[in-house]
Amino acid sequence: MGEKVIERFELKYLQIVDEAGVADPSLISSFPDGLIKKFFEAIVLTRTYNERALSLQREGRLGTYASVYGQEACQIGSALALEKGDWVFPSFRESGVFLTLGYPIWQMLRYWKGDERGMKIPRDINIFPMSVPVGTHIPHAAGAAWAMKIKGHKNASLCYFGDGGSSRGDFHEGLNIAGVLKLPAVFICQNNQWAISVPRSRQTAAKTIAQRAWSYGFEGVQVDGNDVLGVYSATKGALEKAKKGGGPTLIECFTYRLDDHTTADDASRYRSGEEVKEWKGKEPLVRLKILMQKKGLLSGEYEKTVNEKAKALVDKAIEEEEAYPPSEPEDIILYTNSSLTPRQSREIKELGWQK
Amino acid sequence: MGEKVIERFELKYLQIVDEAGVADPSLISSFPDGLIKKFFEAIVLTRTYNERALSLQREGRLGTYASVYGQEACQIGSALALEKGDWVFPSFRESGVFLTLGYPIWQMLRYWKGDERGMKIPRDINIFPMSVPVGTHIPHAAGAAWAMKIKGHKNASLCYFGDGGSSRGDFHEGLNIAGVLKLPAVFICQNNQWAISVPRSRQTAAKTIAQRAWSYGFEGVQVDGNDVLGVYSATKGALEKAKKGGGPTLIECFTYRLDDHTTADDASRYRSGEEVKEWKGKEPLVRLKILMQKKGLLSGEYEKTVNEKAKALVDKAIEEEEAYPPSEPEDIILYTNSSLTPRQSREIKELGWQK
Amino acid sequence: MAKINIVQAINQALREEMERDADVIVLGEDVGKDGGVFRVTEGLLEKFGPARVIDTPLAELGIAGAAIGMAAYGLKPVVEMQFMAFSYEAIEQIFSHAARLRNRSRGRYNCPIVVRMPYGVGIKGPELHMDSSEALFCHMPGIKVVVPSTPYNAKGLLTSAIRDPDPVVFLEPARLYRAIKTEVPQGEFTLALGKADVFQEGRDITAISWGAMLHRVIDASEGFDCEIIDLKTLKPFDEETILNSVKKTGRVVIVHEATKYCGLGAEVAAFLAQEAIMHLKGPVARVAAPEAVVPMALLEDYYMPSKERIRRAFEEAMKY
Amino acid sequence: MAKINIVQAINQALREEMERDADVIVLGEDVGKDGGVFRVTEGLLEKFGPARVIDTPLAELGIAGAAIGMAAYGLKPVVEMQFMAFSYEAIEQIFSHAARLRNRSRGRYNCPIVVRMPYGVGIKGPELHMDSSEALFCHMPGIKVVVPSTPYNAKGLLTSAIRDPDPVVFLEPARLYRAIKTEVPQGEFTLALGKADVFQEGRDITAISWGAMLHRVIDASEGFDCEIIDLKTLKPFDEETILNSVKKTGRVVIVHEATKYCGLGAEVAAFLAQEAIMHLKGPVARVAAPEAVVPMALLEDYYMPSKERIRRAFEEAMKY
Ligand SMILES: Cc1ncc(C[n+]2csc(CCOP(=O)(O)OP(=O)(O)O)c2C)c(N)n1
Ligand SMILES: Cc1ncc(C[n+]2csc(CCOP(=O)(O)OP(=O)(O)O)c2C)c(N)n1
Ligand SMILES: [Mg+2]
Ligand SMILES: [Mg+2]
Repeated sequence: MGEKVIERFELKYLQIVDEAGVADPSLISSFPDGLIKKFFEAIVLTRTYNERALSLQREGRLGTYASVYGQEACQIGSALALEKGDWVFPSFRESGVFLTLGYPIWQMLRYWKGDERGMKIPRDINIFPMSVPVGTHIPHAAGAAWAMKIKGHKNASLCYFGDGGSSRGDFHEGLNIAGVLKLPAVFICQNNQWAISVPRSRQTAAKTIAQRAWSYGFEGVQVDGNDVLGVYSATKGALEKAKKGGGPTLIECFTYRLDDHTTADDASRYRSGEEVKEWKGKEPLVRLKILMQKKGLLSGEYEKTVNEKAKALVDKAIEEEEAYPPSEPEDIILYTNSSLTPRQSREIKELGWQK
Repeated sequence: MGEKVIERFELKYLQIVDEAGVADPSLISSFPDGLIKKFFEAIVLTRTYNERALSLQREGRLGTYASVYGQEACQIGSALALEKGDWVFPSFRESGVFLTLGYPIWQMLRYWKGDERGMKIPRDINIFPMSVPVGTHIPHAAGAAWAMKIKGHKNASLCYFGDGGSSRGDFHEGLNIAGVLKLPAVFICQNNQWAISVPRSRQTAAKTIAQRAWSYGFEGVQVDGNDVLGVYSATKGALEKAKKGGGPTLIECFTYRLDDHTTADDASRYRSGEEVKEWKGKEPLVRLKILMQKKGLLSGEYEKTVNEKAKALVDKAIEEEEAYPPSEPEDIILYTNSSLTPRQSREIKELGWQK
Repeated sequence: MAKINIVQAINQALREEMERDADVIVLGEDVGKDGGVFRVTEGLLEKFGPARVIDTPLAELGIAGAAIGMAAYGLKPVVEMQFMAFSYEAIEQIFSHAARLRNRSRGRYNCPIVVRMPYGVGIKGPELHMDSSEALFCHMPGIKVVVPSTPYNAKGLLTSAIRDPDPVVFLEPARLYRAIKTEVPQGEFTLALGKADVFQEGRDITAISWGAMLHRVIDASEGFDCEIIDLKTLKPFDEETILNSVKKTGRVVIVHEATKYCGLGAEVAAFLAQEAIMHLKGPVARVAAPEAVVPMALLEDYYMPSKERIRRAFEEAMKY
Repeated sequence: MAKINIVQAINQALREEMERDADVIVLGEDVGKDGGVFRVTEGLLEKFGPARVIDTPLAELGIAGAAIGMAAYGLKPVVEMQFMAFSYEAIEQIFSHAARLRNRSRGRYNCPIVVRMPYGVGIKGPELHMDSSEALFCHMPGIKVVVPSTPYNAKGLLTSAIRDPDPVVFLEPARLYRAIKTEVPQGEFTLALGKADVFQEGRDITAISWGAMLHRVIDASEGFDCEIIDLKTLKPFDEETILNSVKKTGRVVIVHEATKYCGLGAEVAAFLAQEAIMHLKGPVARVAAPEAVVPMALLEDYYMPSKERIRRAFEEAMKY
């Protein structure tokens, strides 16, 4: 009788390299130099791509585009923790993930130009088309993980969404199902503090998003989302646990969207320049470079090569993209189902679209 | 750097009177005898009504009916904590709430017979029509609470749903919005261990449903749902807090559905007689009677009067219900909107339904 | 051949497809131990085990969404929504994802899910247990919609739906579940999606319906020389069969349980108004529910198109 | 009178209704500080404060559901869904609750909410930013559906929608938001729901459309003696105006952005096939999107009914 405590929870926060580039000595030790260089190269590639995409958009050569600037560590740290056979379920801001998985850059550009063929995923990459309706892809990740479990495949699914996405029913139903079935799924919330103009504080009164994991009976952790090592480590651990049958994990990457929401947005309408400036000081590349310098991993020569290689890759992709032949109008109808209905065939004829 | 704990939570459980009728001495002291008798009388009325409804259903005089047996304490304890001006959002199993608010019994029976007029809520009772789609009414409770806040009314809304309902997107979005806006809303989850044939353990991997409150930045508590005093106390406190601007509370009433899901269900297909028997030993009336006996509140005379009064009320309601004239077919169309569309008027004529 | 009802026919189709293809799984609320609230999945858990017959949390959008992920990964999930109205939370998953996955990925992924649900008036159910909103799904490019009217076509159509490489919404007329028994072959057989049945040939009137209404139409047709078409696949419907019949009769009566406004009857009528106008002798009649939501049990019988209303429509048609 | 565009007209209607009635509130994603992604609610937060102009979490069913509770309690919430396709999660709330609350409570509660949303193709938007699914809402008894085609009727119709005691889905043709400026009176005025406009009288063809397509129809009508009807209210549509016109012309072309199958054009055509068959000289034509989901930007122009397609339909009609 009376009142008693029946459950206790603790939420942990993980950071391996801080804003000043100082690393936790015990946690950094397991990171081989090669991996750190991989982080660096992927961030450079992502930034290079992102900047070019933004300028292409300004020139009218792409449609509305969602910049990834500031969130590279969340995406690259987690994507590099994936293994072959794992599946990825991205939202619309995961350029860093696509690039890290080796997704053809020209296809990414093509997608943002407004071409469905940009999301005709190459056979050797297990990623879903980007999800435009926020949060709706979360149950898909649970479903794929469920299928892996049923089929006995020792893989996991990895799902990306934002702080805004965590308010949707899909988040709740998807994570809850994953918890009940103990599915091999890892959920990564990139809490970039904003959902267009709505600040995190207005998205939920919960102090963190990570703590929601306990609603579903599994573990959650908040990670410094601008610390690529921290993100890698948390994701790697979560994926391993998932594949061993330990069930899902929710990882909140605490980060910041340094650019406008998309190129159609003007963030100066709703947030202060000081806030952005403050977060620029915490961005993921600077601290990684300091760390690499200290470790002697960042020669001028190396940096130059990495930059040039990234630039060359993106340049080549832009050329490929622009040389790509346009779709046929018929394609609007052709991929609806495995075969055309009589009405669709008639429509193709009536519209004069048959090839 | 490194790993650190950034958030800690504790979940409390409240029980004032245990299964053996033993009360926590400090917590019981605030309960006047009159209130305890009110609990008793409401439970008796609810049981009397419920038994009659079940037998009417067996006789073919009602449609499918959802029994409240076993959950009376959750409903009565909470409903008695309401004040005038508070609003209630019930699911389909809240007969105990309706009765406690003085809802016309003949209308309740009428509803279960299949007559919309059963949910033509009397003007002096602020309850919504029962929600048949599970969990979908949760955001309505948030909305009403929001309106109270906007209008500066010092009231609260009280929402009932089941363990099954807590898995729905509506739960998540409704509670999250209530948290963000700090709305005067109290959410009562009657965790009766089953959602038709699906056991609580399969509904979520979380140990409790109450702990979900932290996902939304407010407080949650688990209460012994078969202890009417505990439920009353938790609800009263939560309502007071809400009205003072303290925001929402999630109360999980830990209880048990002693009957089949509805009269259309056969629970023996999926759960054991032993489990039911065990929970019968914890049901709310027995322990209350022991408590009352100890307190000298339960004379044979009094008990008889209460039983007879309940029976008389229900008898009278059955008569009223049966004497009630049938609806006109026109009513099918008439209440769709505030006025009829031309097509609806034509349809009423074509169907020969005009009065 | 054994005579079985629709519940048994669907159960048989599920069972045989699950035996045939290990990728076929069944998921939904109460589909496991309880065998579904209509007992459609009875015995499947015992036979195929809890990995393939799965009781889910009460979360319709989650169930549909998870099924999409499963399907893309390589399973063939058959989802049960307990009643049609409870599928509405899942409409976004069905419309924005299941229906579009193949198109959005230009064929890299497809989504072979079947979403089964009982629907329709006539079971004295509680509120929201008797909706007939087939038109909502019919308006979604990429979604096929199927409704059986007999045990035989319940089995054949469901088998086809499960084998279909794309998403199919499979609507089961709850009123018919146990109302009719017919002979149904044991063992697998399929009925092509997109094909209607001419249930009965006739010269004067083409009566078009599906599901439970087919049987009302049959009842009402006595004394009329009525060609009775059972649509079976609502999307895409069998234009050829309808057109051939209307060319012959010149008179059309469409009967459905749903409301008229943007119901499937509207599409059938509009199709005829475009393609067969020169063959029509008189108005295309729709006998349907009035513009109102399904009433509760006591008024339910008034809502459903009655034999008398259908006969009146036939009589009216014969005036032209 | 000032010339303003549709964005400004809607903003004015909101502003004036909020001034007039303290119970009118605005809620949705980014409607506050940002003034809405199309700037439709610009300046309202500054003027009416954060209690009445509310940025919500990203939760469409929660927003719609909360609005229902607010409305029943006595407010008049105007909800913004950022784009039509994002309202799909809220369909259950709209269909199972908003549409039915009055009926289920036999008039005790009503649900005066307005759900505003931009819709339609033609803005080179990302995926799922250009759906035209008006027919889904039109199929729900209890829901009114309104689409303005000009700044003037945007203001008048929205004012009426806000004052309507029942739920209204208010669809805003995103393509037109800033495309046309017309004179719109300052100060409140209403335009009756359920009434169509005869935009232009004519004798040969009745062309029926709404929203952005109206302007395509006007363009295409050159050289035809075309009676152009702007439907304005899609549910319930103005049967009388349509019927009178068709009785005169005998030829009908319906133009919409949505796909045909169970689209609103089907209902209009079916209505005519029932009520006006004897006046029809030829087929009822529907010019609409092909049976496919809205393509992304590069193919978008092919999807939308073009001036040429509409003209072809007019020419075809004139053959009868
Ligand atoms: C269901 C849905 N509602 C609204 C939108 C419009 N919208 C696009 S992105 C966005 C904010 C998303 O915020 P968050 O989830 O935090 O992701 P972020 O943009 O910060 O990466 C909104 C409201 C949408 N795409 N989908
Ligand atoms: C959205 C929805 N899905 C399914 C159903 C069918 N159904 C009715 S009650 C029920 C179980 C509800 O369980 P719970 O929420 O725990 O409430 P309880 O019945 O235990 O009171 C189900 C699945 C429904 N009414 N609504
Ligand atoms: Mg964000
Ligand atoms: Mg329960």
